[in-house]
Amino acid sequence: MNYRVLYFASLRDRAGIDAEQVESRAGDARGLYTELRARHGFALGEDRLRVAINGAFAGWEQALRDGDEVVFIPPVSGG
Amino acid sequence: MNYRVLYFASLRDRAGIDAEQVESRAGDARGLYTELRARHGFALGEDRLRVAINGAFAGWEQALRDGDEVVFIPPVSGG
Amino acid sequence: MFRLSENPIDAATLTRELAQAGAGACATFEGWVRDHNEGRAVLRLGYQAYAPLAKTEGERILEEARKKFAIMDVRCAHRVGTLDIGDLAVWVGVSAAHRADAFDACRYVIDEVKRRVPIWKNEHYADGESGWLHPDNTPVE
Amino acid sequence: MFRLSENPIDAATLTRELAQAGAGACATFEGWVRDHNEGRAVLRLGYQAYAPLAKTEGERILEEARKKFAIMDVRCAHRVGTLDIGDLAVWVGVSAAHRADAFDACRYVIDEVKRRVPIWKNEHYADGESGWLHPDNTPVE
Repeated sequence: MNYRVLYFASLRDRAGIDAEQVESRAGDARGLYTELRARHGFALGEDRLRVAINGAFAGWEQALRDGDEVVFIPPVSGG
Repeated sequence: MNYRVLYFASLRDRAGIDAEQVESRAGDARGLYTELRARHGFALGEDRLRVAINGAFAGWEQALRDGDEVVFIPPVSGG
Repeated sequence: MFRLSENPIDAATLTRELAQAGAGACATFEGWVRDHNEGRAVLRLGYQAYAPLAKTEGERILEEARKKFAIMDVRCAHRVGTLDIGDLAVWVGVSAAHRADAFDACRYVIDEVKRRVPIWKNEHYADGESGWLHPDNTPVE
Repeated sequence: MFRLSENPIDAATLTRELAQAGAGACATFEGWVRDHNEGRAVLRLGYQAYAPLAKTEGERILEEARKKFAIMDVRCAHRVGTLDIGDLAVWVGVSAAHRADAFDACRYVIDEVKRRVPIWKNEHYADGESGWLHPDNTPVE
């Protein structure tokens, strides 16, 4: 399936890109992050991240659909 | 002795004046207020008031000196 | 710095005066004239102050706030005279490295100002009456 | 109303938008860019936001504040992009009939915004390094 993945903060720095289209067999965010972490060498583990799917917070095991926008949310630091 | 007395809020309304020079034998604020309450018909008792002498909070029994400025402070309501 | 003001308070300018390079947080409080109190319609307010003692007591409160909380600056301005609905009656501003101190100090100052500073609010009601108020906004008599 | 802004936040205008005839109290919080953090000299900041989710989560926090506290209005604005020392990074304002609710709601909103809204602060240090921060201002890695 094809996903749109956006990167922010330290994930963006490590990946070197703001966003990418990802062709993947992963059916949920957990599987997708495992793949992307291996590819980009992300330091942050899943326990440090939250997941958003199509602009809303979601669970790591929520089934992904083709075309979904997936964002891994590092620890926030606004304010 | 001669005192300068300033009035504020409901005391000012009742006395009908902002301030007055008072010739009195009272040696402290308690005695002075008793006189002035009788003269102006103030509704507020001493338990509802604080005293200031020459611009600083003071006790009801502090000895007054000739020329002192005495103010009886009604319950405040700034803010 | 505690100020009594016959003229409108300029909150934006006062806030800028709190700025310091090490300050990360600024908490402010504004007291506005409400159109009602204790169920009565209010048209306008008059504030009287015993100015010398109000300034002394106001400064004392700011000094207490500086001692109690880790803050960088604290200021307060209070209007006197006649005010209309919506007018800014009192302003408190605090700058600090961190927000908890800024909030705590701001609240301390407004609470103590309302409790201790010799300023009196006279409400003019829609029914033509007026009255002096206690700190809890109930009538004096 | 929760806003992300590429341009400087106008706190005075935002405060005026909170005004209502029944509002007697207004509490605001401003977060300013500090010149240091955790002992390191800071030159400037960059804020990134995941804008759609930041707005949704920001609005959710304001709605929670309206439910939890007796307030009349609540607004928040957060800068994104590059900021210099002293710049206004985040503004929260609350109007209410009484001050306790205004203070409590203001504090609730800034605490939750810092904890939950997907915005990230990148500090640029005097030594040439930069780093992404946690909500407690410690480095991410």
